[in-house]
Amino acid sequence: MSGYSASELMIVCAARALRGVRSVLVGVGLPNIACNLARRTVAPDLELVYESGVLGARPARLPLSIGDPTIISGARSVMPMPDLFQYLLQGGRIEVGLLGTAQIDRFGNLNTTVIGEYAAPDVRLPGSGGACEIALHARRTIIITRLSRRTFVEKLDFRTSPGHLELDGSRPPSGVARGGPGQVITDKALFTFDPESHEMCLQALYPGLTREEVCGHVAWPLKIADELSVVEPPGENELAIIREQLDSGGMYR
Amino acid sequence: MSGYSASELMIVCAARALRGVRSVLVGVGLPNIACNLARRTVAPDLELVYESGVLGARPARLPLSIGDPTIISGARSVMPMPDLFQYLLQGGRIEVGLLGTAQIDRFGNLNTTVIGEYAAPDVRLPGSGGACEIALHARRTIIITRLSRRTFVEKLDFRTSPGHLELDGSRPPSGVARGGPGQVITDKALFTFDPESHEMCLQALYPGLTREEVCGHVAWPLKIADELSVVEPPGENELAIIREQLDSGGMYR
Amino acid sequence: MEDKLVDMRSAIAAYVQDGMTLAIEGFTAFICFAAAHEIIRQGRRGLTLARMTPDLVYDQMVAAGVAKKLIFSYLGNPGVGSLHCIRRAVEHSIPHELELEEYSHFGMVGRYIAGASQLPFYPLRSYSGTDLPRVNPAIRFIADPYEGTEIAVVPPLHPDVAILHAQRADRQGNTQAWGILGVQKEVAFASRKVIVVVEDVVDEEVIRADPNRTLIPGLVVDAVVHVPFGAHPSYVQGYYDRDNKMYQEWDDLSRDADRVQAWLQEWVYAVEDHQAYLDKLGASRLERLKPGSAPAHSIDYGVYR
Amino acid sequence: MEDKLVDMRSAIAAYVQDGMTLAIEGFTAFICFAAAHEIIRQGRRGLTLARMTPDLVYDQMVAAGVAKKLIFSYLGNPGVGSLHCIRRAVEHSIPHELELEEYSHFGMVGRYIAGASQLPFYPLRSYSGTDLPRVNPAIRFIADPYEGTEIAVVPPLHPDVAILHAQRADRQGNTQAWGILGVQKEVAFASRKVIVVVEDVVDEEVIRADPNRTLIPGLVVDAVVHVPFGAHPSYVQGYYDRDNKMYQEWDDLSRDADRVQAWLQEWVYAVEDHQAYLDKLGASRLERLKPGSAPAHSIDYGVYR
Repeated sequence: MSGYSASELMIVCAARALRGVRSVLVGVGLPNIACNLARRTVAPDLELVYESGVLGARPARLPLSIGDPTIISGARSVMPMPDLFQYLLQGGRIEVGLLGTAQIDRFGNLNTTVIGEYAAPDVRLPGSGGACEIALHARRTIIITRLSRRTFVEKLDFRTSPGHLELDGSRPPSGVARGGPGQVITDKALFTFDPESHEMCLQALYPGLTREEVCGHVAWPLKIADELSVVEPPGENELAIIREQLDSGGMYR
Repeated sequence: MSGYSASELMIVCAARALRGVRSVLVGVGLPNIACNLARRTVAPDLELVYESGVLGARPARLPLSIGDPTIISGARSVMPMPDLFQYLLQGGRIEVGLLGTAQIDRFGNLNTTVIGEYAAPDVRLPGSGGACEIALHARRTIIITRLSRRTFVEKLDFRTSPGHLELDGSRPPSGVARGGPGQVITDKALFTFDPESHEMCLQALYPGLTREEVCGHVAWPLKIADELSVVEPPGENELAIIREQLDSGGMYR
Repeated sequence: MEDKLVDMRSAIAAYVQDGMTLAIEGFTAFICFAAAHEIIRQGRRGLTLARMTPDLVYDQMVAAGVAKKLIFSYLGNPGVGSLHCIRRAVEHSIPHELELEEYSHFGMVGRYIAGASQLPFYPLRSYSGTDLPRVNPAIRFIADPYEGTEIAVVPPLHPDVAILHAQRADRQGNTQAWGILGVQKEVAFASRKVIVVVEDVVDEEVIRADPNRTLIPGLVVDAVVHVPFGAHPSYVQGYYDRDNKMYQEWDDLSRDADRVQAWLQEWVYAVEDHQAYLDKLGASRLERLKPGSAPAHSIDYGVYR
Repeated sequence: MEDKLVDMRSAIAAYVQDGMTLAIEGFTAFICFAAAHEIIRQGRRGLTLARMTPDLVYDQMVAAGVAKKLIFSYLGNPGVGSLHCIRRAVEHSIPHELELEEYSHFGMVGRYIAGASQLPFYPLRSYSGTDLPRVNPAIRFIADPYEGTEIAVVPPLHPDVAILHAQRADRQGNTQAWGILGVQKEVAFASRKVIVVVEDVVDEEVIRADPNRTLIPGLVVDAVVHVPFGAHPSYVQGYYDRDNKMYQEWDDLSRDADRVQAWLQEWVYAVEDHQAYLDKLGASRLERLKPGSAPAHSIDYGVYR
């Protein structure tokens, strides 16, 4: 049980970030495992909500997509999509939204639309899906992505999902009362946002990594917390739950 | 089987007015019986839609209200109320709406809200319910009411449901393409609306009634059709269906 | 998830305070008289009562002096006639004045949808050519930004508390209903607190066996109250019929303010709770309201491993 | 009511014409590949394809040269990766240019709701602080008439034809579905013509036994087509699983334009209809997609005499 992968530590960090949370909008893969770990540890009342309209799923297998039939059978509720977006998300019923991204800037704005020019893209990415609305309507968001200079960019090619917007962070999206990005969880370090300037801030390193290594993966001069800490490694219990129950196939090992 | 009541003739006239119609929004009582007669005679594809969201009801007893549980059991579809108003009515899916009223003016505008001043009414009536929307969104409406000077008034105390509005009929409700009131069916005569002026027009008398008698029940100088006709009495078949199947209790006999 | 099951007295005491805006909804069906009577018994005052069709439930609450205002779209005793207590308040200020905020059905539906959606307004093609906007300044018109045509809007409605009746829920408040669904879901999402009252409290496995039937997820429910026949004299699809006799009797007795007070004394104040009310009605009367059986065909969600 | 049952070939021939706007919807589930393949076989051109998640179904149609434009909100192969044919069209104009009209999911949902409701616009708190309005001028902002704040709006979407898959319908088109309902109902009401494709054509008594389960009333349905496994390789809740193998194989083969054309030749052009496609897949492959049984508990609507 000693030793763990960076992915496993990501899962653990994301789970810990959900302490006491009661509703989370989540996709499949690593963030999904993190939510299930949180339910078994720090957030027993956590209700997983999928963009497909499913609440309280009890999948019999690891779901391949947010529309997998295994998340329907045995769920508490399946809502039509208008209800999901109107009543749950815009209605302010989702505490935390988990988001991935292709690009993120220093204010937590996200791009999942194109690399290059919109009209003539080098790479056409999937687009918003519900990400734009999750970013706007979840009471706060947690961004989960691997740390790399290609992802942590100086300037987004396209702003798909608003984070804290501009430098002064003074422009909240119209009529929406929400906190925006709270944390960024990567495979090398954790980031938070400065409560004043809303700038991303290196908060904690994964064991064995230096601040210089982390800064080398970020395209802008990275702000570093006064009290930079080191992430607590996965506990025995956390690892056991992941390996025995949530990732028994070892995909993230 | 010879002899029939004025109510029975009203039922027959309303049914005949539904020839070939495929969707009608209807309440309970006499108009409901008329729709069921139409289904069995001139409108075999007629789908009855209730404001409560029920389509294709097959009641095991005469329903007491549009929310009677007997219209749910065995219906083809029960829609939530937002769907009924947004998708069926405003969505333009209802061909004919049947409306009753407390007051009607010469342009088919209706009052079901108050007698007297709104702020200090002599009689507080039920209000719009869905009548305002039925009037606005059904592709045409048929008004079914008993003929009396108290009902056929010079000026409404309150305009709950728009008909053809003002004298020139030139002001259609915003963004709504619909025909407005097509006929008024009473216990003494039938009325249509002049295609040019949109003014109500005496079209046909019940057998045995004179135009003077009818005019005496209307508070304004009534326009009379060039070719005033006499209503065809109920046929044997129509009466048989009413008495044996639809009003076996004889409420309208 | 937490256990939200409480009794009616505690639920009303905890969530319904003087001066609040309350919505006891249900279109002909699912009208929670058990909650209304408990609110009367607990002597609440100054409530704003929202409901598309005030029905007997608000007629009784108005007569009991609970309400200062109605937000509504149709004032009638369905299939019977008038609501005499509300008329008496409106026409003669008995027992006191009653403020009215009036919409059409679609306007009320829109207010709840906007409330549930946290929208600042709900657009609907209605009210043009009517007198309603003249007497209700909350109804406004805006220009469509594409074609420039005018369209009506109504503001969101956010009841402080919604009380919604249904066939069944689990102890976490995941609620399933069938029959006339009306605006139950929208009201639940529009309201700050939600009390669900059910005929049956079921194991969560019953809910999970048919997730598409869940009308109100437990996520938005604050309290679950178990009151069989709690919607009497209205009805619950598949469980009991509307007690039309009571609706008709009310039409008669409610014409007389004194008889109404006597009725409230006998059927609300003098009974301890809804069970005592049912006992007083008698088992045979309730038995006669039970329908025959008309089961839905089973469907299968499949096990996906 | 009239009998609307027709075969797929006739339905596509009758309702889908060159240049139309078409919506084959279904969120991961209920995606009617049987209809898409028939449209490819019949050689339609210049279609505008609307769908929240274009999925393999539109990737194949784009590769076949059917489409001139996409209206969408998420371009991905769910749980697998990219849609390579659509990317090739967007990035390299292969087989030809493809116009994009892009929204977020909520924007697409709103466009269908506005379409179904005959509303001139749909308001949503979205898009502020994003680049989408810059590249899509159909997204606008208006002022809320109550508080003056700005809110985004999207225009209605009215597909000429919607093709929607479900578990069952009667011959009049009254359609019942369970599982992920997505925007199926909204698309049906938004569209000028509606083709429903089902696993089972059932007697109307099956529908009438559970009227709350009816998602799309026959009133808005023009044609009913009976195609078991018609959503393969997507899935139908309780009937079959998604054929994830095909989704993964497509991810590989679709990176090569020539291999895509060979695939279309083999699996679409060279097969007569969906039954021939299924025969070619083989019964054992389909058998493996069938789930175990997880029935819903029965409910009772009651007989009210």
